[in-house]
Amino acid sequence: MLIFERGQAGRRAVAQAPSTTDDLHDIPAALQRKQKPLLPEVGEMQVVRHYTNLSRKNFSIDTHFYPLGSCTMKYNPRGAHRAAMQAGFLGRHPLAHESISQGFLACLYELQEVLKGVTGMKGVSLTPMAGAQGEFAGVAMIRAYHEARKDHERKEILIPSAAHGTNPATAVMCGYKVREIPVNDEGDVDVDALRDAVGPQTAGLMMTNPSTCGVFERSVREIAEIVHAAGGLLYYDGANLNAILGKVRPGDMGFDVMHMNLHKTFATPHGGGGPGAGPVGVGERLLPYLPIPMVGKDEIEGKPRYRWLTEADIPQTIGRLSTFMGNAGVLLRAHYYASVLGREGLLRVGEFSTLNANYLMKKVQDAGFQLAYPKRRATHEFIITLNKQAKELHVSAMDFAKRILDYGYHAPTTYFPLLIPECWLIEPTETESRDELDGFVKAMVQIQAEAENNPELVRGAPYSQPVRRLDDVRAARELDLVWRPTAEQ
Amino acid sequence: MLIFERGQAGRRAVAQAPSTTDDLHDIPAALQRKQKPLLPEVGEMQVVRHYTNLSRKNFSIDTHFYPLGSCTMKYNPRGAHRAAMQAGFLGRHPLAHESISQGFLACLYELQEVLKGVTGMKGVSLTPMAGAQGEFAGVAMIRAYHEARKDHERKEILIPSAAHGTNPATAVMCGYKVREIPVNDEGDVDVDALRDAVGPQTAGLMMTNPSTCGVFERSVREIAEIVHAAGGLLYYDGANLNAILGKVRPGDMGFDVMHMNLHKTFATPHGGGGPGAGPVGVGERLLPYLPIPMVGKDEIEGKPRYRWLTEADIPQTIGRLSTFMGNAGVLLRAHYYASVLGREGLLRVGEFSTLNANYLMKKVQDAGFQLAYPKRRATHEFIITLNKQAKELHVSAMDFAKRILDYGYHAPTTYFPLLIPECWLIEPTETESRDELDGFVKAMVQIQAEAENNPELVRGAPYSQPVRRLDDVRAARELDLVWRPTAEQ
Amino acid sequence: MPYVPHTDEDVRIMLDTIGVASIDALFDEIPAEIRAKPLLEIPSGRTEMDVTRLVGERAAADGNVINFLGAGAYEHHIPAAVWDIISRGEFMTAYTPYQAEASQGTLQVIYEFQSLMAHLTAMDVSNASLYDGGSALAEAALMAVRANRKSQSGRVLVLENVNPFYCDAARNIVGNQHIEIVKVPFDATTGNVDQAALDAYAGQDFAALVVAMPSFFGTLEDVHALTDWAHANRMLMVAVVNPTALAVLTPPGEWGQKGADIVVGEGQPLGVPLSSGGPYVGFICCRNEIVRQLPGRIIGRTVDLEGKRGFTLTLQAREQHIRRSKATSNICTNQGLAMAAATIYLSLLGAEGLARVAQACHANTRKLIASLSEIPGVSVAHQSAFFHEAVLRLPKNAAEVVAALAEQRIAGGLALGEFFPDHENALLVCATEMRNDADIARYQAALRQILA
Amino acid sequence: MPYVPHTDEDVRIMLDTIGVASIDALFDEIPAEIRAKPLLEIPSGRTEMDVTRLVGERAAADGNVINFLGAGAYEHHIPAAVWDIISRGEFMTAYTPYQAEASQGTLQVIYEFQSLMAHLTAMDVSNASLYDGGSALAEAALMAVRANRKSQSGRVLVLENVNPFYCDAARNIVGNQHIEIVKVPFDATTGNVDQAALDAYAGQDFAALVVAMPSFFGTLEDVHALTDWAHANRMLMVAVVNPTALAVLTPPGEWGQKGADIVVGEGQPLGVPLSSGGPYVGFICCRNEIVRQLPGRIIGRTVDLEGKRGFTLTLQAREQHIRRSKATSNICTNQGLAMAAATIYLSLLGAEGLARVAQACHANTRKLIASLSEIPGVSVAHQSAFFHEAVLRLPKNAAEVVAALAEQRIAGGLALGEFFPDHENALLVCATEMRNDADIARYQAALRQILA
Ligand SMILES: Cc1ncc(COP(=O)(O)O)c(C=O)c1O
Ligand SMILES: Cc1ncc(COP(=O)(O)O)c(C=O)c1O
Repeated sequence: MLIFERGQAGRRAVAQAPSTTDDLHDIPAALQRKQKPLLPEVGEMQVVRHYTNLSRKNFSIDTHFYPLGSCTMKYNPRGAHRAAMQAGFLGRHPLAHESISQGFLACLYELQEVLKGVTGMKGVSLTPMAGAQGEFAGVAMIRAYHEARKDHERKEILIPSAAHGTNPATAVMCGYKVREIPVNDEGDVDVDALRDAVGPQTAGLMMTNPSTCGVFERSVREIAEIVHAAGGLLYYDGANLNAILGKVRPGDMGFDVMHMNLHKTFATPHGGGGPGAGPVGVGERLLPYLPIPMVGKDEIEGKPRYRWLTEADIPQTIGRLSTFMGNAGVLLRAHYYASVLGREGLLRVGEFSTLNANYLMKKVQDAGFQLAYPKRRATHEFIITLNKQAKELHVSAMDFAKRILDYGYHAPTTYFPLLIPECWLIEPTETESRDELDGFVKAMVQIQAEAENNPELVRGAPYSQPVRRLDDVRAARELDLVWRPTAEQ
Repeated sequence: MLIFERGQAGRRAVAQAPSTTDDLHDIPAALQRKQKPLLPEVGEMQVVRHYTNLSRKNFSIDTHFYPLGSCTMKYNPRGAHRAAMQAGFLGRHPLAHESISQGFLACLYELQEVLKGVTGMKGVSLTPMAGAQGEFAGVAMIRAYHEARKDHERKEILIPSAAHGTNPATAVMCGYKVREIPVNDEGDVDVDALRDAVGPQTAGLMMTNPSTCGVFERSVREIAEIVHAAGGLLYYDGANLNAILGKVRPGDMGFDVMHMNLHKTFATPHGGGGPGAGPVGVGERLLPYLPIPMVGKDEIEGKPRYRWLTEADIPQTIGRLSTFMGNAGVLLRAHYYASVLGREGLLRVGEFSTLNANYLMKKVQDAGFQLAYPKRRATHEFIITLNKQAKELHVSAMDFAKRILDYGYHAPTTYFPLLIPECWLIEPTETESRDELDGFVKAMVQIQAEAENNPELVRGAPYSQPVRRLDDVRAARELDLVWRPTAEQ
Repeated sequence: MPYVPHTDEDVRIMLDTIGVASIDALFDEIPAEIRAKPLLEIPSGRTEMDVTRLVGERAAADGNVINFLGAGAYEHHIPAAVWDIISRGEFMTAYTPYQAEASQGTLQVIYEFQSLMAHLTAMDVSNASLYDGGSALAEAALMAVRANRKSQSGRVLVLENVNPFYCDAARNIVGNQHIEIVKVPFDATTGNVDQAALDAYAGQDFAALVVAMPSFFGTLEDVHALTDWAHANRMLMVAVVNPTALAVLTPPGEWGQKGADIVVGEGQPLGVPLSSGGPYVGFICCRNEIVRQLPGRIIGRTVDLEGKRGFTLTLQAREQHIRRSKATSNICTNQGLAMAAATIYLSLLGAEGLARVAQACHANTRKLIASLSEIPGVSVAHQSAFFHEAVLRLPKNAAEVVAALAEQRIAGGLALGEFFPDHENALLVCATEMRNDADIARYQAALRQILA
Repeated sequence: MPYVPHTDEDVRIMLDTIGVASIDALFDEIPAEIRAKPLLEIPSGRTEMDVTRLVGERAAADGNVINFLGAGAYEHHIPAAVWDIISRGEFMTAYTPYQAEASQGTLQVIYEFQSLMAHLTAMDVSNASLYDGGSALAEAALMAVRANRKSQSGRVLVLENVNPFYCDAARNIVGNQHIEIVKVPFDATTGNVDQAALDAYAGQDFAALVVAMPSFFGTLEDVHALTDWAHANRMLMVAVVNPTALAVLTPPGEWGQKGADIVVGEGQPLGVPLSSGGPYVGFICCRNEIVRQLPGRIIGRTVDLEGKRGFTLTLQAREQHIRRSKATSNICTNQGLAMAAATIYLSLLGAEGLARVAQACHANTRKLIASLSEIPGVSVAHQSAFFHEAVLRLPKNAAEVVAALAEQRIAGGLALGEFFPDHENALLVCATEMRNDADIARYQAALRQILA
């Protein structure tokens, strides 16, 4: 039932609104609303019960193994949530004076420093509100750089074909054309094709490494040289940073600019769609262009004093990208996480996420599933293809995904990257135990048996969820995006 | 799976314990533990996932209609929980000096006053930790009163046969003999039997009104006179106070002492078994005996100053019943609830809980179910008997109860009070909407049809829960109260 | 190590299974010369207890401030139920609902959010959220340029009294696509648009006109006339609104003859804490005709195999993961949790409750400006109807006053000098339903003393 | 009205269905002369916002105190996960698990709690919780009297260094059943039992001997000898323990030749906040042989119709709702939520974590007393091994010192004069793992100044 359908005319959660009402005589009648908006009319307990029960219809990290490749669904420490939800932080107005904001600013400053440390970048701005906005900031800085040098011919961004959709979409939002670079059958960028593609029109290259193919781009140094030699800059999509934390730094690989998805690598909760945070880091050349606001630190009488850095400090900045300073609460959680892990813990993230992925990959392979890149190491994730199952048994990667829900596991990412047919991108993360991984393989083996012996069963899945398989085609064809009372009659 | 079974030797939630360890050289070896206790060895996420998933195996007010008679399962305001969970309250040590405790003491003092107001009692002590301890405090005061008067012959407490088990158990804990008074077939105490029972041995009578039969004891004034005339005192079991809040006060009915279950009437969460709070209120005669600590208020330079009342203030007190002052956090929640409701809201509690019960009773009766007291008004609850179904269809009140779980409703209280066969005691509370009550009746009607057409179905219920019907007999016969690793092999 | 459950035994078994000798061997594809050195700049890890204490002290240092600041972020009462429910693991630790059947909770919440926002704005449809108000304005400008078939231009007219932070963010985001934000000045005495300046643009090719209600100054434009003006000049009408205000003010869908075309705003007032500026939740609504130009995620209602109602991601062909370089936006992760908070908040408040909040805010702001205006030299800046926020003229530099008030832990408002020339003495103030008479008296006393 | 969802229309329909004209008519069985008048003494209702602000200010007024108080309630670090999970509606707003199939969550948590407590104490069984430590001691005394078949007596020997609050509560609870608590004095120099005084009771008929570890003063008795003494004198041995201490101290099940018979204590240190004294969680464990004398709820493991493991209330024939006046206790509602907190806490800490907590507390207390002893006139009172808490002798009335420290928002400990004659200058202090060196330095400075 929808919350609207639980309503009764006149019902209210009385304790929640001011009890006195006041006339609005000073507001012109023409600007006053005539008809009340159609909001639910429900009691407080009904609301609590409705949304509590809705929540119970979700899979989540707190309830299920959730090996969604590229999304890094790892444990979100409860302590981080608690830390960010303190009254002093929640009540701080974004424009509050710096003199009553030193606590908050200190956390942000420290986070900037940690992110510089793990990435090998020279400067970090925390303001972008998700990975995609971080990408935007990064590519906008590349553009600002070329423009500052009056290098106006650079109109193209190169992107490997396996890239995440936000990469090309971002390049276009920054006014660039996109040229795709093919990936070879070991998952590496085709370096010859890249060599052919670069030129005076090249503004830069966007790359994810480990790539979306779940492998480490071995030619990264060569790629960097080629692009740099052509006058382009290198953008690092940090969505997969979890895999290499403490092991290799984008700055050392030769990247000029990057974003980090704190809601992945730094374990902030993804909230069923957000919020995230996508800080950008840059090397020397792009420092002048970082988006504001950032946090600076002065010493006053031997004591640290934090303050906002603005256009006055960074006159060439690409400017502000959000109303205030981005997803502050997410940044506080990431600061907490980084503080608990520290340098030893951050190093282990890369190690154990990689260990888990390679273990799972080996077990899955031993169980007879086909790897997309059998000759490669897994990074923190890996790809299998269910192409054979689709062709021979007519049981698709989607069918497998729906069926594994019945076994109590969230499905891996399906059909991404697009270049591997019928694929699953599997990312266990470092916070899952070996027992959990073993259970997952067992479920896969059982589904394989079902696909062989009773394919209808798998094609009809799921059976254990609040709804059976949903009709996506109908959703798009008979568009119903808003509840209206007439629709119910 | 049990949390122990998720363990692996050496696994730990590392962030949760101090990182440095210290030797205990100053503690004699004979007093040092040799073998580590067998606690789970699990990671933090495993714990979160385990207990989050366990919680999902519960029915609760936040998720289900829960008409458990005598238990007043109404909405527990989230605001009350938030208020009590503030750092300033959570961090207050029970023995903290009064000068840094005025906030807490003010809340307690106000709660005492509200409870006096709604009960018509002259003094209230908040310290008892649940209804049963409130009963203990009350009967202990009755005893202290008689002893102070050197009235040593009064060795008997009278209790109506329908009474809750805590009443006789309490009387015994206070050193009394229990004499049961029968209840007539309209649910009232048999006044003639009472008259026969009272005498110089009567210390007092314990009574619930509305009674556990779900009806208001109409002869309450007469009963009070009889007991008082015999020199006994009247104890009011306030478990059903919700029904009459603002409508009639125990003090005005003639009771000398009572307890309130704040976890019922004052909407504090019951926590799957507790905590509760069972403040006691007394009339003039028992004021000197109230249990400590209580909160007093002085005026100092026109400002209120709160302080603990102790033996020095109440020399005849029955003393302390808990280590500190009882379930303070529960009291804070009740204080919040009373503050939000205020006098108007508290009045409505009695009205609407009664309205809901009478409406539901009528609908259930119209649907063909048999009421225990068809000639009576319901109070905030009422009783049906499924005796006919048990006899004719061999489908018991228990079977009905298990089956209604499958319809998404918690079962009412079953087989209580003991004197009505195959009964359900149904208490909807004022926070449920009419729609919810109608849905419940519909489910009952459907189960009745099932009982007639397919009784096996009902006898085999539930089907939708984490487990099918459990073997209670085996649980008691093959006692297994503690997990031990060998038991698993 | 924190949050990693592996025992030594686990590691051994896993390495054996993989067939390598050490974890380090798993990184052998990474060229040795770029392998990282120990991260010595980063401090060592600490326990939950230690970090909690550290950040607890920091939060306390920033706390206990009494707020008269609005300027796009408002301190409203948030029912305890809202974040208690949001904080449930099932909502908080889920990802984007890619597996619809295992995410019906999140999906239904979004469908409800879309419905609530559509009803509140009186528009046809809403998306599942954008980042915040400022970036939502950017998306609205881009959308308007795509959607306005009658315009060839990449130019958008924006009244100068629209939140300057929004305008900045929008300009920085859309600028790279050669979309130009053209500001229309306001009249200093009314705080509303300078009609003559606007009329100068009549007949020119602009994709849209952007109008805020209330304006950044709290003033109320004649949105009906402006909407009709935009449509008469073949521009789309983009409304920037405060959702709380919509409980009592005319919703954009009913502005002028035909209503606004696109509506954006900041959803923060709906149950989202101030929290230093985020996570907030941008919203965007539009007319049915242009839904395929809407950026971001959209949830649709459908049925399952057995005909049972369910919810799923829809119109994905607009989005980057399908359409890549041709997507309507690059947005992927949005503001799901704050969106859910807004949904629960609106359900708890209802139309009547939200109207009371709006009325109480307005009444408190009236009280506040009346109280502060008693101080010699302090006056109200604009002679216009306003809602819930207003500009005061002080006898002194407002930024200095704000700094002095902060010493007394009063967030006294926003000094406007930074944004508008000749406004050094202007202070934007706001009192929500959270402020009481004692708070206002305390502000008055503090200000009196500072100005004395 | 708050929390009542009825509309006027609902009320009309419901009254029509019932067949009465007004809600008031439903109360017509209540004699008119006793009907209540309007509750004018009680203030009018307020909104969540207003009450939240009021109690928020009160909480703040009591907050920000630095704690060196123990005396039965200890400020330990509580992992955020504990109360986040406990606060889930499914745990918090469920009733006692009367319908086992719909309450497997709560039931399994209790079974786990019973298991954890049994392992921690090295006893056979545990119940599902009692109210708190003090009332648990009362139940232990009653249980011992019932269970000790060799004793005819209603007398129980209790060492005087057992928490005096526990002793008071126990005496008040058991006194009405003519059960007598007989105190055995302690030796002022050691803080431990005066052996001669104890030996005077040898051979007499007592149901039990009650010994605490650590004692109220933090000192450690020779529990092995005491246990053997009790058994030799046909008494049951009742142990009162601090559960944190059991991570490193010998568990009662291993005391002496045969171990303790009954173990009780306060579970508060296990993840339950100080919270002004409650809700806490009393625990009680015992040997298998006397399980049927155990008071309170007990959960057992069983199977369902299909043989699947499940949990249910068991041995209910001991309880008041079945056995009524013959029950082992009148307890009904217990401390479920705090019990669940202890369960989650112990799972998060594990044996290793709990031992570290114990060690850190002990180390901090050692540091504390070393630091305070530097102040002229301050010395340690007892020449005994201690754990985690200790008594200092001051050159001044301790109650006055405590009051002076409170002015500086330091909860400096418990002045013992109220409990023990000749102890006016004795102060019981404690520093848990939450205290750091800066805290201790601050205490030292404050105390130095007060004593100067
Ligand atoms: C490889 C990659 N790049 C970019 C993104 C976009 O990040 P966000 O969702 O935070 O905007 C994602 C998110 O899934 C991703 O996996
Ligand atoms: C009528 C009655 N009396 C007493 C009690 C005991 O109260 P408590 O469970 O708070 O100890 C109850 C509890 O169910 C009850 O219903």
